[in-house]
Amino acid sequence: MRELRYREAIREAMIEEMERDPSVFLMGEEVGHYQGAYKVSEGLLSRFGEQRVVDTPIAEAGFAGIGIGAAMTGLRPIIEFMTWNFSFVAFDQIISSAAKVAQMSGGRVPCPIVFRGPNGAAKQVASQHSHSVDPFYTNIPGVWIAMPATPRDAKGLLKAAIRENNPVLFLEGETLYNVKGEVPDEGVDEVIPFGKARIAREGDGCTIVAWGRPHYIAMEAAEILAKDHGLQCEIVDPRTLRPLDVESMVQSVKKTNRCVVVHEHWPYGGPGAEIVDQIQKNAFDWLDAPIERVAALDVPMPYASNLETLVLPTVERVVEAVKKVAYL
Amino acid sequence: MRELRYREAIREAMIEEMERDPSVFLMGEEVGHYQGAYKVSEGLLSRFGEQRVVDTPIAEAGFAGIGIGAAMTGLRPIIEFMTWNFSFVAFDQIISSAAKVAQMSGGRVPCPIVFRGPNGAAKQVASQHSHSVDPFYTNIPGVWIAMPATPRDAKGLLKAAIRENNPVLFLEGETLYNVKGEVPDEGVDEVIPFGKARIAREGDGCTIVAWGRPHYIAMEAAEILAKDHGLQCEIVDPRTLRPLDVESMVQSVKKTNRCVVVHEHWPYGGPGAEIVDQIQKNAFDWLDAPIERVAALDVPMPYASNLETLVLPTVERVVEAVKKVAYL
Amino acid sequence: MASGIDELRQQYRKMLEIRRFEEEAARAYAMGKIGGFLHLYIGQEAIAVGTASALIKGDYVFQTYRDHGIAIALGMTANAGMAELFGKDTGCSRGLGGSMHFFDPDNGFYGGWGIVGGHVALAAGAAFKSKYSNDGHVTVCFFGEGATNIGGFHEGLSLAGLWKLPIVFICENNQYAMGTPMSRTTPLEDLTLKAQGYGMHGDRFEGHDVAVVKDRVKMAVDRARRGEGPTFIEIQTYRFRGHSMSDPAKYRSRQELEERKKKDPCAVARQRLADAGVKEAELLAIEGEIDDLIAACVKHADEAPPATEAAMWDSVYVPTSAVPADRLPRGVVRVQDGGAEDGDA
Amino acid sequence: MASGIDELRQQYRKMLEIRRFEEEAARAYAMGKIGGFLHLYIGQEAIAVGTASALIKGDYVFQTYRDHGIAIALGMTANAGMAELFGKDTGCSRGLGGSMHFFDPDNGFYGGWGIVGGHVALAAGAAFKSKYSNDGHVTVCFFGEGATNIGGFHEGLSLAGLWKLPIVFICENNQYAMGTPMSRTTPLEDLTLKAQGYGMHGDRFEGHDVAVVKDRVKMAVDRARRGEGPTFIEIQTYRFRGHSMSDPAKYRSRQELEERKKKDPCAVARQRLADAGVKEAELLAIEGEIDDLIAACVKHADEAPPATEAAMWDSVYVPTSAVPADRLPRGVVRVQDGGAEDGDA
Ligand SMILES: Cc1ncc(C[n+]2csc(CCOP(=O)(O)OP(=O)(O)O)c2C)c(N)n1
Ligand SMILES: Cc1ncc(C[n+]2csc(CCOP(=O)(O)OP(=O)(O)O)c2C)c(N)n1
Ligand SMILES: [Mg+2]
Ligand SMILES: [Mg+2]
Repeated sequence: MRELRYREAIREAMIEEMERDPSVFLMGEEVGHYQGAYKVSEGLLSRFGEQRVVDTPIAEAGFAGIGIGAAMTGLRPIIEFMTWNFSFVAFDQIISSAAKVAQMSGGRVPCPIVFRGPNGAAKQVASQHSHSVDPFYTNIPGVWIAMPATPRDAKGLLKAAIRENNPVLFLEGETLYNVKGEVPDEGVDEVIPFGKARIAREGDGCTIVAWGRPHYIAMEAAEILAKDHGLQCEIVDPRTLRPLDVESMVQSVKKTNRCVVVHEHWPYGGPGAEIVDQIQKNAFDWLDAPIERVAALDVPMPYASNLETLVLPTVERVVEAVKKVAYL
Repeated sequence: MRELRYREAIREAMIEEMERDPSVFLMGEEVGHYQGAYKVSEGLLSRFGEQRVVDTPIAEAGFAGIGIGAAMTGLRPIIEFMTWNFSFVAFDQIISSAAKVAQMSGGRVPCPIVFRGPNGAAKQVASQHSHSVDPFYTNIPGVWIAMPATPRDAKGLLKAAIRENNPVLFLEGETLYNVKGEVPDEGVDEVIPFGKARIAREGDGCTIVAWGRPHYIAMEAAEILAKDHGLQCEIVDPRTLRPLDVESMVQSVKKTNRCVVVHEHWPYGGPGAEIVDQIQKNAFDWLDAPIERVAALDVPMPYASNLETLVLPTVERVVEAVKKVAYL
Repeated sequence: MASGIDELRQQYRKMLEIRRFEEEAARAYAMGKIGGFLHLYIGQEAIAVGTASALIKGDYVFQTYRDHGIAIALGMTANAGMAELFGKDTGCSRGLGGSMHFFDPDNGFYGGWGIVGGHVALAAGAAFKSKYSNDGHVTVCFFGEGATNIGGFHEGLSLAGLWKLPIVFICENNQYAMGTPMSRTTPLEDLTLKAQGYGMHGDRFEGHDVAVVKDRVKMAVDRARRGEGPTFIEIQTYRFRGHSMSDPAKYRSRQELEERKKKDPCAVARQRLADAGVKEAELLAIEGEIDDLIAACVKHADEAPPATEAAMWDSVYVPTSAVPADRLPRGVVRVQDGGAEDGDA
Repeated sequence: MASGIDELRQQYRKMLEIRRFEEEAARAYAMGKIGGFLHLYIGQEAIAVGTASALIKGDYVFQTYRDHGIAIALGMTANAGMAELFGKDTGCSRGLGGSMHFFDPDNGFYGGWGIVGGHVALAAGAAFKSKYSNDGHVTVCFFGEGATNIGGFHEGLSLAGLWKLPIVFICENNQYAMGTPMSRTTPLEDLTLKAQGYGMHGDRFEGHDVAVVKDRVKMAVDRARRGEGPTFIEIQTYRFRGHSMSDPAKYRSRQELEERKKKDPCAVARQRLADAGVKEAELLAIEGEIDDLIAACVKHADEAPPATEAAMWDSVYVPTSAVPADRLPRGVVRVQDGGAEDGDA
């Protein structure tokens, strides 16, 4: 295996799938000539040309809609939102068109499309640019949602997404693009199925469910808890939020008897609350303590760095939550 | 007290607040000359004139934005979405402008605005017109969400909403407009505070939390359970979903030791899951069974009537769920 | 460039089929056999039929919720249409879509969309596909005059204009958006003033004569097919019924309606056939055939099996390659062998 | 109708204040004192200052994230601006907004908005308020040429045109949207071709001469104030820096930049002052004063207390009448005595 950055892993997945299938193309703001606002698509324009790497004006609802229409008529678009914050102006296209067309046409018009881009807070980009959109999109039947934490998952899941016949919303981590990790060697066509969680760390003391950036926070917290308290956490990364691998989480909780869910999205509802519900329903008799959640604070993201730090989940808050459910 | 229809109660609230405060106005599609797509605003145009009852073109993001801008500069707009389904094209205005401007201006620019309209499925209006939007908007800090089930609550909460200095999303029931119920006599200025649940039925056998139309389903189910099984359900209607009256729900569960949550929104996440989370966290030791949820099925709404019936929560499904948590 | 008499005969037949289809649908609605919203196209038939005549097999068409007319004009059977309205499994969308969401991809009809402005960019997407794959096809996108203020309209036209996509935008200006006359939704009288703001051609004419519609639309379609970019067409028309079944249309006068009915596209076509020498007997024969066709489709719809739970679940997600069978959502039961194009995932 | 020399002197001072403010901001950004996105206005100052000169107290202004220039032009202190960039409690938005979200309602500045097109309708809303309450005020809404393709732009202009709102839309056409030249985002060269599609007036000119900007903008502002409806103005300009601090602007040539810098609005104004007889010593004195002012604002920002948790919580919801104190969200601690306008809820 080699080491790649998360950004490079995503780029490789796109390159491989575009070479594999001429109906796949990439469209979005600054994806071509500018090489991507976050340089994810660097080199793609010169490799595939303007036909398949399409710079758009600022019109998210428009080019999301173009992608959906193209998907309905036989292409396999990858639509990049410069960030998922900008998907909100295209929200209706995702919920009312992409997610609906297959079923409302009686299955006659599928919509094989991938929407991708960075999700969540970056550094101090403030109120309108720091959304974790997972709560909004996971509620919607008709789309799948992937939110990989590692380069390997990013590549394998994106390859699955591009080959998939239903709409996939692919939520990348704006702060993960530089993260390095092992990825299968070139030529190995690893396609990671949706709905299968990854057990990132084994343990019997407490289950921590975490996806996206909080995955790394959970890993750090687990080390501290092991060192300071001899408590071994089991870390479950669902990798896709829809479908959600309830089975793996429940199995883990049946072993550890306690659970903390860590996420960057706002506390009210969303996958954070859904996971709690699934676990309390399916592992009720195994739970030794109420499930705790560690989330962003319930405020729009403030600009000031001291406050941003306060708002996002931290290792300390995860440690505290685990200690609470473990009665430490 | 008199009896009013839900539709009339909302209309009265608007009339009273518009007479009380000249900065209040109503804006939306067909609210004036056409008397409202659902006749909620009937008579308002002739009473208040075109200045204060403003028909708009079809441009939800535009007139939502106009409302927000007007609110920022001193007016108190009531913006009607013909249905909440159409709020999706204005989603960004709600999340990125209305919910944010107070905080991101350091508290300097408040936004006293009410967005209102019918929410949820009506009869066979199919895939794109049957959304329960509560999961999308409850996640967002910076807005309040009211979702009244009865005419009295509709009137009292709407009056509070119109006087409020923060954005309120007011989700009416498309299938509730004709429901009749008691409302305080004319001249009684009842303003119902947000964040205080209504105990619609007392009992010690099982807590049912339900809001909007499912409230009535829960009431029916409770009668059946009382008759057939002698089980008395306590029905808690949160009335507002943000703020959410966790206290009242927890108190009820501490008495009944079991809980069923009934909602029309899709099952993944949303207030349904949030309520489960709050209860498992705050009443863990009192719960005798996992909390059950009765929700719409996880599919876009099909048109055919037989399927629509299948998708929406029913009295039978609520009865089943209560029997399950009561081990009956 | 008038259409030949044979073509007009076919067009008259289609217009009549649409007209009678919808009259029966209105009756069935009143009887409770159809639910939800039902938006009739009565009065606008020449636009759908004229446009369909200007297209070739493989072209793409997108429409709003007022979609029965174009669906039938493009070749959808009355059976598939009426069964859909009745919520039956043999409906064009298997009873899942209903009146607003007719689909018939085999005849190039891609819906049937309920969110005003929402389908405009989708149509541009089909045109993008044609340009991408150089398939020689053209897309037609219909919408009402009320849709021209919404963002979806603007973004669809902006991108189509920028990329010179092979598409024709047809604004069916039927004077009202629900209860609102156009004068209360835009300061313009001539909507084609917008065309140059998108760098595209504009055209504007009355739409009660099916031959005129065909000719003018065809000019735009041909231009698009030649790669010379999109056209924005405003067609003046009128709907004889309310916005949907629940609208008594009190916002307009009886005189106005009667005046407009003088330009009933079906009557106009019939008159032109008669003028051209087609015998009354032949016309009556056509009309009888259509009556039978429509009666048969109602019977079919009545007797067809209801929409099924299996169809509902199996189309939320079409066969998927990404999700293993044991992780499919509850209700979706399907043994999985990979996606449409690949079995190796 | 040229501006008098006194006015030009004031305008030069303001433009310089903006220029130096941003140069210092760029430095502070490099030192890590400022985070997030920082979009500089350098090169476009004549537009902000000229426009501000055309307005009266009580008028409303809305801008994008590229907002330092207009904020200062309207009267925001450099202290409040720099402290905001440093994330300090004395910032114009108490450190909660940052560079993209400057607010200064006392001077008519209503932000500082980060979603392209999102603020256009908000500005129309302020104009709606002026019309509603007949307050005699006008709103100005700025945006980039890149914003003209998005739905928010279209809906804002459509509604303003329909209702003849007292508003002036100013498109600062600085040739690029991030790395994309205008030619790749629209088939138009002259964006004011869009104006007639909204039934409004259009105007188009170069924006490096502050006096010209003032005069032309004032014509539109006066028209709006007279109740004669909105104007869409395209002002040709250029940004000397990249889109934001992280953009090296490799998509344009050095020659192009150098060519444009010949029309540096600050230099142009300085030259005109000199030509009009203002002594070099006086100009140097002004420049020295501005240097001091900016140095002082950096010092202020350095020393000011950081943004506070209390401010963060207390402004998520401003004082509320609907929610009793015991039901306020965690973190919002506030003894409640009713809303701003009413204590009876
Ligand atoms: C975004 C959105 N807003 C509102 C509606 C409700 N609505 C459905 S049709 C309609 C009027 C449309 O008028 P027009 O575009 O002229 O088309 P017509 O119905 O006349 O064919 C409205 C307001 C909707 N479907 N979508
Ligand atoms: C809806 C939306 N999409 C994308 C972005 C990212 N973005 C920020 S500024 C910008 C370019 C805007 O260019 P222009 O409108 O010309 O204004 P300028 O920056 O040149 O002043 C883009 C794409 C955004 N903020 N909002
Ligand atoms: Mg119309
Ligand atoms: Mg620009």
